[in-house]
Amino acid sequence: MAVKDREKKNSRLKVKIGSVKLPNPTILASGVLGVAAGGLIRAWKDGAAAVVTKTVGLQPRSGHPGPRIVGLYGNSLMNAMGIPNPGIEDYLPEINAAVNQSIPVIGSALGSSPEEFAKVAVALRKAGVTAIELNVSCPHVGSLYLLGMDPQSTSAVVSQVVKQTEKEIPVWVKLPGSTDYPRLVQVAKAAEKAGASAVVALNTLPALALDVESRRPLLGAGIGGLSGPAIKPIAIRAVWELYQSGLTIPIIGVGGILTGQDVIEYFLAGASAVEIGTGVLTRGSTIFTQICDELTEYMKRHRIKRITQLTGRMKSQDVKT
Amino acid sequence: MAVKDREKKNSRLKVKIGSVKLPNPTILASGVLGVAAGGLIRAWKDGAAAVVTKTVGLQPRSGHPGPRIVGLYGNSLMNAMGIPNPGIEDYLPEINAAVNQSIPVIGSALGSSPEEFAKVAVALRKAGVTAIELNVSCPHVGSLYLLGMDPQSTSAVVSQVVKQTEKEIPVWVKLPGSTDYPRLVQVAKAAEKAGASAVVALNTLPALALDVESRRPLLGAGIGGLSGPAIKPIAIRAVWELYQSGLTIPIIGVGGILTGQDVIEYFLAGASAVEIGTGVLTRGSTIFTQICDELTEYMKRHRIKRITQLTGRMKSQDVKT
Amino acid sequence: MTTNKKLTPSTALHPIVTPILNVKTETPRNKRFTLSAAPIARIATPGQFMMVWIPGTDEIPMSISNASGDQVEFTVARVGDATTALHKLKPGDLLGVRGPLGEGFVFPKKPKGKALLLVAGGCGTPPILFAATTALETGFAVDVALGATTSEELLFQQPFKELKLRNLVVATDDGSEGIQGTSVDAAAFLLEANSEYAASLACGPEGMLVNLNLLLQKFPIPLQVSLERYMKCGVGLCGHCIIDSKGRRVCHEGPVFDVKTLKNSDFGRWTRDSTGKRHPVNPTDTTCPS
Amino acid sequence: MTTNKKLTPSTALHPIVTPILNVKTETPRNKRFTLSAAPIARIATPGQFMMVWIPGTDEIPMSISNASGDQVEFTVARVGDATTALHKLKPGDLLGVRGPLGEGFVFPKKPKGKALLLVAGGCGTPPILFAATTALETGFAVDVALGATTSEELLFQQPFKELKLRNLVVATDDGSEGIQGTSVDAAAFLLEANSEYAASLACGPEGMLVNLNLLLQKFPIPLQVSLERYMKCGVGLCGHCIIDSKGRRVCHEGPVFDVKTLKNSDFGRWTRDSTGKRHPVNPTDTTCPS
Ligand SMILES: Cc1cc2nc3c(=O)[nH]c(=O)nc-3n(C[C@H](O)[C@H](O)[C@H](O)COP(=O)(O)OP(=O)(O)OC[C@H]3O[C@@H](n4cnc5c(N)ncnc54)[C@H](O)[C@@H]3O)c2cc1C
Ligand SMILES: Cc1cc2nc3c(=O)[nH]c(=O)nc-3n(C[C@H](O)[C@H](O)[C@H](O)COP(=O)(O)OP(=O)(O)OC[C@H]3O[C@@H](n4cnc5c(N)ncnc54)[C@H](O)[C@@H]3O)c2cc1C
Ligand SMILES: Cc1cc2nc3c(=O)[nH]c(=O)nc-3n(C[C@H](O)[C@H](O)[C@H](O)COP(=O)(O)O)c2cc1C
Ligand SMILES: Cc1cc2nc3c(=O)[nH]c(=O)nc-3n(C[C@H](O)[C@H](O)[C@H](O)COP(=O)(O)O)c2cc1C
Ligand code: FES
Ligand code: FES
Repeated sequence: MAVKDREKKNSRLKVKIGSVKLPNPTILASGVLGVAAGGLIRAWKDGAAAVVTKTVGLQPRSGHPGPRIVGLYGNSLMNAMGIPNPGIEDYLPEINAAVNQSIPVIGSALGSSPEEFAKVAVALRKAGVTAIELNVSCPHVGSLYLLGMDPQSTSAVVSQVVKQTEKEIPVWVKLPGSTDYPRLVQVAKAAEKAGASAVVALNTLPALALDVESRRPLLGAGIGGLSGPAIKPIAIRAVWELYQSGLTIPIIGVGGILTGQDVIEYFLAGASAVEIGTGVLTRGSTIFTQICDELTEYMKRHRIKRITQLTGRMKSQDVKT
Repeated sequence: MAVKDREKKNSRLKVKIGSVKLPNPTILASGVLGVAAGGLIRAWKDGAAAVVTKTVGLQPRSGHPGPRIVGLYGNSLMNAMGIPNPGIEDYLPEINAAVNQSIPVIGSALGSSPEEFAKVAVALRKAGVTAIELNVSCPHVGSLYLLGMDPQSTSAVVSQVVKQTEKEIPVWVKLPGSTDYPRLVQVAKAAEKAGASAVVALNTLPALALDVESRRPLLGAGIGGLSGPAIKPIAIRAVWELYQSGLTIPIIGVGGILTGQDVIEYFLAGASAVEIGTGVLTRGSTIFTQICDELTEYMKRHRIKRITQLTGRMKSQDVKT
Repeated sequence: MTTNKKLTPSTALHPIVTPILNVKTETPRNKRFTLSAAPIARIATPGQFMMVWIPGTDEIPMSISNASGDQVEFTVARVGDATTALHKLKPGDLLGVRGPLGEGFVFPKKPKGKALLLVAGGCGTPPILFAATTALETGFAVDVALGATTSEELLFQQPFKELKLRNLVVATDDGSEGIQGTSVDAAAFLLEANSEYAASLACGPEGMLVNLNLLLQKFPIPLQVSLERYMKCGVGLCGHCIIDSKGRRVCHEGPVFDVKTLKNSDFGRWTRDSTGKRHPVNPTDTTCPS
Repeated sequence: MTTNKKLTPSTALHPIVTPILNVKTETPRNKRFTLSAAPIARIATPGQFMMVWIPGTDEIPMSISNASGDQVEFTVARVGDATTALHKLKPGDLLGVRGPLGEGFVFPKKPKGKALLLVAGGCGTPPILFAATTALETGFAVDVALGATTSEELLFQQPFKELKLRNLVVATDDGSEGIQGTSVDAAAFLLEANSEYAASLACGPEGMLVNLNLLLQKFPIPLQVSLERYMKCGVGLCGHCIIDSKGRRVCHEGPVFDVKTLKNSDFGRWTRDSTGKRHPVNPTDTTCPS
């Protein structure tokens, strides 16, 4: 089915993330398929409303030695890619190829200082991305994870990026995979105050898996990031905590989404859109259309006109924390 | 097979947790089977070297309304029992029945103040338990979780308990299911300084799962604790972090253990023993003997004389954090 | 280890949330609910139960009073908060059900020419209806002793009459219908006429089960009883419903037990409240526990 | 959604860690390793590959050069850090293998009476050995064009000779054995004698594959080529090995592609380094890429 036809069929699924309007709530998560333009285009043709690029910095990075991924019990995954990327300059052709096809591209940026983040963001903006996603949360690269756990540092990065991009482009902050909710809320609020347009919750959780024969970590880098079904209830908990904290910018949920039901769960907890990574492995790159079909079926059965009506609508009067 | 015969067969599995000597490293985790003496006895007959009681306080608690458990994708589980317990006085008969059979019983205690913790601990000690485990980490009861995330508060509880039990009984501290490693290490070191004999890592992680038909949390209390395979790589990461932090008291690993291999993973990361909860659901209460057999098979194949030799022996020269 | 369990959690652990199809008032105190829950209905056996989630209220154990095709039924006596909330629900309202849970009645082998004595006391009647239906389908001759406090609380008299039972003997505490007495008295009445039973299956207040067991001492009839205990997890994990030093769980090895296995157990002696505290069972109390 | 995948992660995602059974020096630069890895060996087809983990060093892609019973083999040319580390290992040392990965060669239907042209260039020889073995077992007549830089680097000449090939034509760049030239020249030699091939399957340096494709333009013989690209995940997740705007992944839809599907791709044009940066492929470079 052509993209246009699909959008018509799934008209109940339109969402807004601040000023960013999307035909459905599913977004390709950073680091999946996105090293090459062809991967971004494929995800979009297979139903993703927008695609996040591989996280990119100023300088090229080779990433960690292999193994870089390992599958665990229950379709969960750990990865320690180490954010390989050719550096923003050499990555621009990939972005251009996708942007030229009018695909909403979200540029994921990292940096070793607020200035570096901003330089990457400025280049991304020039390339025509729809929004910037700041990766202050990778659990297996340097001190990114700690940066995203610190409200001040995150605020400094966001301010600098917002300033250098002249407030002309939405800036999303991707939060660390953490269970430290007071801190996550503080970081999110600091980001909001510094001008962020949305938060993305969560990145992978820091984890360790060992091979008992060689007695070594199963990933080349040792520590890796846990993704997939294992982290879904943890990320949904975080989304709900952020939602009811008084944060006013939208929340994009991410972690372990495999089905339309999973997306509804995220919405009920407070999400306005979702990103999908590991699910591409489990259900293939058409997971996006599959999920949109499942969502439309759900919406019809429940006679809900717009999926946006579901955000934060968990019946929660009894919820204790 | 009689308990004695099993111990002989599995002689490579003997461990020491400080002064506590056990014939094998598997311990029944708190909250599983342990409401009744019969459950503690069953786990022990089925191979557990020691059994942790249900967490018990001074006053009776009914716990949360149902649903109190829900199974998730990949054999993981969430629970929000809310620590139902009859209060220490009415729970003593259960402990006595187990202690009378010479079963090493670990008494799990909670309290709303250091003094309350200490009162429960004193009663447990009188009942003849082998060690006290302080539950400062339940993610769905009051402020327990936050208590265990705070080094000062944890230290205050441990000091008081150690003092009131006259340093005559080992005191273990069960750490919160958290990815905030700097804090976990601080709490563990504060506990060590205050006289704790071991730390137990981890309790369940705070999580939320929703039913999309009723739009309600799948647990009566809303928030629950995630256990089972989902949390294993997170807990192993925590154990390793604690192990290499300079902590000198032993670490007891817990979270998602289903097989002998899982136990080896925990040992390599730094554990000196393990607790098993959700696995009782997956493999039945004989999971303890099953795992011991798997461990002995592994030890023989690798020609390792004592499982204690494996603690912390992960080859980790390449591990980055 | 290779485990063959699928990634989708079993319906024993994750509720099927589904609208009520039908509510039928059976007696002033009892309502029967019908739901569509194929994964449970297709494998449920008499004596098994479900954890029934009333969203926003609680989750409580309920015996399956019938299962056919994709549908399951359970029948609820109003006794407290959750059951009162249940009684207020209408067709279309959502319930969650986990199951089938526990082990049900075990029918003797080779039914041909053999008879079963089914004994149902008040709120214990639902699983007995399911057991009677299944026993007849399997080829047993079935006698039912049915008791209640009073005529209007006699549960399922009509459905029992519609089955091809060999005998149905009714008893009420107040004598307003049938024999004056309990279902145990009704059972005694049946046993006087004929004591050639392959087995007796019973459910009801614990005092009644104790009395039935005493009565059956004189006969070589194996007795299976369905017990009630406070349930938290319903799947054998938490230990709240343990009844003996072997760690037998009413929710997992039960709720139906061969009475012989209950010798050194809490049966007729102890029960636990929601905190886990033990209270003595009053063995002379033959009214519904709740 | 119902997924039927088991809880145990597939061997495509989680390594089988197992001791090396045998190491054989095939040429000064190439060693063949044999491992026991039943779940991979039993389902592997020619052209598929494994991610080989050298604990403490790296994980790199390696074609399966043979699979029989519970055993798999791969053959490693020493070119850099990881392959040098591999070459130092001995029987008993541990390796991890994930696989089988990707899609292998697709044999035409109805083999009877049909012939295949297999073209192996240097380090691309391993999957061709496996393909030749399987093609013969399936009933094809098999011709092999085998090339290398020099006589002593001719890989698997002996194993190929032991197979019942119809023709084996050898070429060396320096003319030290067989034809002087590349495996494409050897293929041209075979095509001159007889061009009735059902298909041609090839693996080797990309320049060689490009040249072979040019040569085959003149014949109605479909060509399948096995490509090499930098691999990070090996299972189609990260996108590092994507070669066209359709998002085709060498690790997942490949490494073997029908050359027709490669028209608008990076084949013969671009390759990526470990950072993901694109570099032009030198189409005249017909030596091993590594
Ligand atoms: C295996 C089993 C099968 C049952 N089958 C039926 C049935 O078919 N029909 C029927 O009407 N009743 C059945 N019951 C009893 C039913 O579960 C209780 O009546 C119900 O839980 C009362 O809930 P409430 O909130 O209305 O009452 P409350 O006011 O909470 O309590 C009233 C009584 O119900 C008991 N109770 C409350 N919660 C639970 C619980 N979670 N588990 C067990 N007992 C509880 C209490 O011990 C108390 O004595 C069954 C119980 C068990 C254990
Ligand atoms: C599908 C496939 C099958 C292959 N089969 C074989 C085979 O059967 N026998 C064989 O000897 N070689 C094979 N290779 C090539 C082999 O993977 C590389 O030679 C090896 O990775 C080099 O590692 P290194 O550390 O020794 O070299 P390095 O010094 O790291 O690099 C040398 C060259 O190897 C390439 N390389 C390094 N790492 C990778 C990687 N992760 N993925 C792809 N290329 C890499 C680099 O591009 C570079 O050009 C195959 C490659 C692919 C993609
Ligand atoms: C292979 C892989 C690579 C990833 N790379 C990045 C990355 O470069 N930048 C980033 O922000 N997140 C990265 N992530 C995290 C994902 O974007 C996502 O936050 C996480 O995987 C949780 O979602 P999931 O469970 O749907 O995969 C990566 C995840 C995986 C599995
Ligand atoms: C049903 C249930 C009840 C629990 N109750 C307690 C408790 O009372 N006290 C406690 O410290 N931990 C409790 N826990 C946590 C376990 O002891 C254990 O730390 C956790 O489940 C992780 O281990 P597992 O993955 O092996 O289950 C409970 C866990 C479950 C599943
Ligand atoms: S109710 Fe939990 S074990 Fe029976
Ligand atoms: S290597 Fe990751 S997609 Fe091919």
